[in-house]
Amino acid sequence: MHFYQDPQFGNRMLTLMAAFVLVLQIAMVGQRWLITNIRIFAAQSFLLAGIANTIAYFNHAPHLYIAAFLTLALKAVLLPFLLERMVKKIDIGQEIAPLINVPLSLLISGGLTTVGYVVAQSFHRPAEAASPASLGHNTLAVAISLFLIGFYMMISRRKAFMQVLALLCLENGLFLAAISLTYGMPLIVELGVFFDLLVAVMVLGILVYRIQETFDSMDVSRLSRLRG
Amino acid sequence: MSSAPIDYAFFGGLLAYGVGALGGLLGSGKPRLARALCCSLALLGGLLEIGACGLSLLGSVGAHWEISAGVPFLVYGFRLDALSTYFNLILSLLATAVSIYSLGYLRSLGETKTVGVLGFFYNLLLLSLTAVFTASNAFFFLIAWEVMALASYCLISYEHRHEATRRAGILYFVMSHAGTCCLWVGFLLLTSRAGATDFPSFAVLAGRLTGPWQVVIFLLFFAGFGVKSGIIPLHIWLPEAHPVAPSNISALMSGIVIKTGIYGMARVFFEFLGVPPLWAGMLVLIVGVVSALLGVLYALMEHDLKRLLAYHSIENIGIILIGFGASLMFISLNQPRLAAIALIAGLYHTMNHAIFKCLLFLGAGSVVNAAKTRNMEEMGGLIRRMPQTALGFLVGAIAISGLPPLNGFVSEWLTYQALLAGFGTTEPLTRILFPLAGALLALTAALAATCFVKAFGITFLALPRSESTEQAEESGFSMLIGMGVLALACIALGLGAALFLPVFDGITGSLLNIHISSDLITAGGLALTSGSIRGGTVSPAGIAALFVILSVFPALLWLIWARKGKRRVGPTWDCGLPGLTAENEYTAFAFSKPLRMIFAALYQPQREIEAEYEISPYYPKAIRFESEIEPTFEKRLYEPIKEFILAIATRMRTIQAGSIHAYLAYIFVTLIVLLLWGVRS
Amino acid sequence: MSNLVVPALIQLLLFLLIAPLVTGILRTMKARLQTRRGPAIWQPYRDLHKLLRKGMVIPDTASWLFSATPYVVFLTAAMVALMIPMVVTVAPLSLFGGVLAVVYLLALGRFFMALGGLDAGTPFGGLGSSREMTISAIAEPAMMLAIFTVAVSANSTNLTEMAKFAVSQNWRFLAPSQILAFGALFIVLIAETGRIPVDNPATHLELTMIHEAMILEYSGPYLALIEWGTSLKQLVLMTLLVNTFFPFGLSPGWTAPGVAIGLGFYLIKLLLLCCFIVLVETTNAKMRLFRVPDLLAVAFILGALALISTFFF
Amino acid sequence: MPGMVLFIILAIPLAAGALSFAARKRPAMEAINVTAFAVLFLFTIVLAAEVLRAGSISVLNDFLYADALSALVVVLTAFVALVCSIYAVGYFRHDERNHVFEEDVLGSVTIAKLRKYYSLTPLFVFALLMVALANNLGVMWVAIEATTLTTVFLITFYGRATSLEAAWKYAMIGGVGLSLALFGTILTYYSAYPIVGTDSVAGLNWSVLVKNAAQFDKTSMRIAFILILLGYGTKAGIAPMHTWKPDAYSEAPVPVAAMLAAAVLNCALYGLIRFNVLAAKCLGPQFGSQLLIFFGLLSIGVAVPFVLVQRSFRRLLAYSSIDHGGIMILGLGFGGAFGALGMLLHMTFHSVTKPLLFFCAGNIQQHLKTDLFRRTNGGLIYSMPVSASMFLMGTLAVTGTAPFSMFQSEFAILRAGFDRALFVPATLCVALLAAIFTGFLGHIVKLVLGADRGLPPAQVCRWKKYPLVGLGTLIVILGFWLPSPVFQLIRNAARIAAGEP
Repeated sequence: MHFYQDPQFGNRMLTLMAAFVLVLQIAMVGQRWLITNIRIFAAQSFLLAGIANTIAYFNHAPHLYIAAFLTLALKAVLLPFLLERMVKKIDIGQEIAPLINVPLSLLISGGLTTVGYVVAQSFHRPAEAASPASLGHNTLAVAISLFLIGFYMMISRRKAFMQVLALLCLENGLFLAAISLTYGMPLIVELGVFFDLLVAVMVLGILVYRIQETFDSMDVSRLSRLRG
Repeated sequence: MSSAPIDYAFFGGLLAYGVGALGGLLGSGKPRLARALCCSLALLGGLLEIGACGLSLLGSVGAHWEISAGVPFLVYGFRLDALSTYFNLILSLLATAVSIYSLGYLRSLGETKTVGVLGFFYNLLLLSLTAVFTASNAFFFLIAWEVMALASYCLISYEHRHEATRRAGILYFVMSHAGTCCLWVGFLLLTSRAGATDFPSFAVLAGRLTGPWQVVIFLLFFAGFGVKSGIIPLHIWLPEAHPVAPSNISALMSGIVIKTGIYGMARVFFEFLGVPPLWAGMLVLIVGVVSALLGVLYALMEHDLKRLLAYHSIENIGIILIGFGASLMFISLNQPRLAAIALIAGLYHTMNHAIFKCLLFLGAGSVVNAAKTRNMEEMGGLIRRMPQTALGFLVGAIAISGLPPLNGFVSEWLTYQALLAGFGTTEPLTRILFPLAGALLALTAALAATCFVKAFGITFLALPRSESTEQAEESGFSMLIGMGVLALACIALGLGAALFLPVFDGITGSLLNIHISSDLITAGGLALTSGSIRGGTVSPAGIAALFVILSVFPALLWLIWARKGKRRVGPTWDCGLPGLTAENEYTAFAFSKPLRMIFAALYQPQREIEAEYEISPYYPKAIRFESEIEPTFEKRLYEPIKEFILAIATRMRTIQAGSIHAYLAYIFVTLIVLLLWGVRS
Repeated sequence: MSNLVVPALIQLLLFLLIAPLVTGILRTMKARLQTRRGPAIWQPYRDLHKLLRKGMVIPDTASWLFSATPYVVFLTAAMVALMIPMVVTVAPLSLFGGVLAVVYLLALGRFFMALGGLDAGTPFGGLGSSREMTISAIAEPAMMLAIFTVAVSANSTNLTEMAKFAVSQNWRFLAPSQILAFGALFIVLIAETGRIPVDNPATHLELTMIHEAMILEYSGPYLALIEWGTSLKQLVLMTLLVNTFFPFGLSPGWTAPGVAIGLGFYLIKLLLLCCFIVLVETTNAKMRLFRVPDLLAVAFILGALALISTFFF
Repeated sequence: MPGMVLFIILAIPLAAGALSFAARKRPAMEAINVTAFAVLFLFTIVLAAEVLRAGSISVLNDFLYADALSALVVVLTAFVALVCSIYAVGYFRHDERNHVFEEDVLGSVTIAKLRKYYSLTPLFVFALLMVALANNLGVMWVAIEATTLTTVFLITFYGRATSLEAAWKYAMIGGVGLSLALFGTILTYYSAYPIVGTDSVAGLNWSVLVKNAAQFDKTSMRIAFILILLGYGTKAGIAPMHTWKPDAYSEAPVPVAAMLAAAVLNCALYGLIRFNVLAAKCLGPQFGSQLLIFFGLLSIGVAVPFVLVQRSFRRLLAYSSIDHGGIMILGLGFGGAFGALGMLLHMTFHSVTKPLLFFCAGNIQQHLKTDLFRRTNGGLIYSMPVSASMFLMGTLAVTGTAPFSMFQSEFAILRAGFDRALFVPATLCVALLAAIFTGFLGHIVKLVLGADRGLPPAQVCRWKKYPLVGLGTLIVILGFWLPSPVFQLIRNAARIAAGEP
């Protein structure tokens, strides 16, 4: 059989792509330009679509192809385009200094990755280590750390726009966890999640736009008049 | 429900209160109709309840009824056993007297529109009180308890225009609610041990309660019921709340609402606890003595008439607790006969205090209403303007000071006998405690007499000290009847004490299963004896009779010599001043001056004097004098706690400081901690 | 009941006659000790006789209470007299009330006298009532402890039983508890009857009088009744003191010879007590009002010690 | 066909939303909304009756599934929606009369505003009903996410800077919380995957999962339950995820705030109960109840300082609903026969009492133009007799004083705690409730009672007065008597929540 049918090759490709996704995520934590962040997010989504295809191909899960295509269309192409159009309209390129300085954030992201791996370990099921069904298992650790770093990014960013982006990365982590654990949720659930994601981004976009209008800056730490 | 007459009487009474409450609500527009409806229905309810209690005493003790309301664990269970009948009897007696009094009193409150609301809460209070005394399961008891607290709160803050009334109302409701929480935990502990919420199963459980359970349950119930009855450390709401309430309500509250705490203690200590440890009885005795002594000492310093009476409620609750404490100690020293005497002393004083305190508050209510002020310093000379009220107040004063031949003396005499009998016990420690308690009880009674000489003398005797007291006129006819009924009850309970004792056989039978009221009566029901063969005896009826017989001698003297002598009415000796005026009279503040000097350590009195003068300080134009004693409990105990809690609350409010990053960080940290915890276990 | 009437009458007459005599004796003894001639010992009888026939002035501010007080004071004192064993161990009306009833009846008399004082509306009345009530309140616990000591050993508060028990024990009065109780009760007697260290009976000086201030406004028959009542109360307390601690000479029953002998012993004992009181009065000056509580605290301590000592001896 | 009623129940709100979006004038929108919700309430009662008779109904091969628990939540949601819609009519007419919208930052015309409210609310109710009726846990998650999205613009209704801030926090914290919940759902699916195994929709159906929950994978189920507790806990406003609640409730218009406080809390707890049943079957009751008790007590504890020292009565009500969320979680944690029953009784009584409090607060705020205590100087009972006295009664009801029904449910919950010998948490809960009662009473009495300040008597229109009086009498009646069919429904739901078949 051809090299591309060999499960070993599939496994290697998956781990490689997952590693790249993690690196992109940590890169996003490290830098401050809005536009580059959006592009990193697009790349990440593209890689995710790739992972989904690989798993679908090796585990013969037809509905995963649809999910992969949706990720590609939505998260890799449509959303980045919309977000870039919004950033150009508000024309703020530079993100002011984040809450926690960059070197410390990177350190924390490292810590969170270790937490991800610790949690993933407890899921390790020795019984079915070798069978092809467990192809995507080591990607679970990446998924959890993706989720935790996304969450951390939300906390440490001042710009409302960046918080939306962090939320999207968080969703990516979830998508990766879903496909690696159970080869995707039932189809209707996948569709529901994508639809919700789309509506959420539109709603948050409008909100960011309104905040920009009223506070003429996207700095979220300004929003602190409601106390007690 | 068997259709015995007792059911009609009991539920008829409840129905009357209920309809009275509705009548109050519907008639809130028209004060006259509302007033008549509420008071007459309350009166009817009171009379029916007296009938029910009478029937229960005569024959069918232990009648009980169950009404369920959908939810399984909420059963409205009523039970008229001996203890409930006794307290319900006190309640219905007071309800009757106060209802008659209210007919006149509410008319004098003026044509305010909200008389209907007052009527509603008044009837609701009576309804809930009956339910508290006759509830037969913990859940219904707690509901009735809170409805009573709610109704009392609304009645206390009836005149909520004044800031002091609102503050007193809140303080009352908060402390009463804290007490209820103690009861709640206590009852839940009992339910978890007994498996069911009804009182008979608690009673069955009593035998099997082991050490630590017994201690926790005892302390919880003692604190919970203690708040409601106003024992010393938990009493600060009582002198605030009772004076601000309308007088007929404060009469009812001082008379019977604080007795619900006593009822609770009697029910729990003697029925649910089994044999308590010795220190429990000692604790109740000591708290009783302290409450009695401090209650009367603080009452002496008051010159607001109703606050003075409120403090006296604390004193008398102390005396009741001395009886209960002694009884508990005798139970743990397994001397059932002495325990029965002490219990009878406590319960008898409960009835007596309810009656004479209600009489005093009704009298004070009429006086305050007529003189338009609560401050005794502005009263005086009311005995000429309100002779009948003065007579009623005097009867109440003599009774509360425990002077023969009235009922106060009888119950204090019984308490002394119990304490004296206590001295015979073998326990070395208790041998000291009983006589010491007796001596302090004597001090309390004497100070109470001093306080009521001051209260009666300054309020009623000599010259009126302000014009509003000048134009005071006698209270309405129904108010006088209300007071008259209670005064007669005081005299009847005093003289006919021996006839009243068999009432307690049922109670001591059910709680301590011993009947000794027959041993307490000798000389054909004329005299009371302390139970032992050569024990002391007293006969209030004999004393009264002696009064009449011996008065023959002074009458004889009068006939022989004094008839011829001239009787002239002249001005009092005024040391050459141009005629005596009200300013020369002794004031309440001056009257209590010696005691303030003697007990200065307790009172920490402070005073400031400012004299205005032009040329030299020796010829002051005006002198302003102000002095007050230190509210030790509020300052030392309650203020620090309040400050501490509010400080913590303000500091903890910073967790909602507005920054979204902080909010997200809280969730993030919780997530990480839980994940690691989840993985580890 | 029938065999009570005659003894009661006898005891009442005896008390009524001896009471003014004792006041007279005390007054003359004190005068003699202060090297003064002093009035005759039956001067009080003459005073009472004069007062009964004189006219009476009622203050215009006074109410019915003012005129009721003398009767109450007199009657309570007379009633208590019947409850105390005087010459015979069996007090005629001890069934009606034990020692607690005695204490509280005296309190009733004091209650009305204080109200009478306030009714006149003069500052003196208020002054007297306030001081009288305060001092008697402070004296109450000491008296109660002393009485408890005696009642406990006879385990009854009935005075007849206490007297019978005391008679049956010989050399009882030498027991330390009895001595201490006697000391406590003696101080309380001084305070209650208004003797020198606590109150000066003879003066009308505003600053010092306590008992006199209350009855300042009374005159004529009312004053006579009150004076008589007060001296009765004084005799009652002295009899209580004498008969409970030195009970010899009390005859067991109401027989003519028994009463005669009893009366003889009783008068001797009274005379000795009067000497002791007069001795105390002349050797002490009147205390400041706010020193009196310390004196009564001493009485309280004595009472407490007496009570505790009943354990050990 | 019994299943039809499920379709009708879901169809009504959708239709109402569309119609009121198309409607031109305000009265039309109001009429559509009120009638729609009234009819919806009737149908939910029909559903409840059928569920009582038939145990459970399902349609579209178990896609929509209604057992006693979901029927109860549906009935409560419909009831709250109906009461809020009636009140909303009066509320927005008052706003319109005081031309509150003119100074709106974006200057949009009033009708556009009202259309936004009257079309979004039915969608919001549709999402809430979907939560209760969806059998598939994934679909349930999607429905809860929909409730969040529909309410974001309802919170920014007035367009003030602070309401924008509240909306942003609501969206952000809600988003994070729900992603946690999604992760939990994924893990539950993963732990059920080897046993259930089917790839079709049924894989995540609750009715399927509950049957063989015992063989699920232990570790993943444990992590899943933690994530679900944090996720749906955020929507329910459990501490420490409660921070969005005070801001959202004090900025949103009162009818929306009432819906958030009563309906969304019920649905979030419904989700939690569903997963708790699974976790209890798989991991044994001990693990779940430990967490629930801890977070329940934490929520009540967090509410105490903010009730004791508080500036605004709108925020006071928010903390009260955090406290009640905590009590219900505590009830679930105590478990046993009384625990679940107490919790569901409490949920029912809370859904009746909380709207009353919000409506009174709404009336007072509209009359005094402020919700800060320091700007009010008491004596409200003279200018607004009905609202002020109802507010006082509501306060007593919500703090669990006895004659009112909340006391019964709290008694049941605490009895469960004591029966399981958990003395310290139960006693701590009683102490904290007493503190909350003190704070609440202190504030509200200062606001309501006091001397007459001479304020002009408020002309509270009929639409605002009837819900108050109606709810008030209902609360008093519930204190003493509970109709037996309602109690039957609650008892069956409690049996399901406690995990018996």
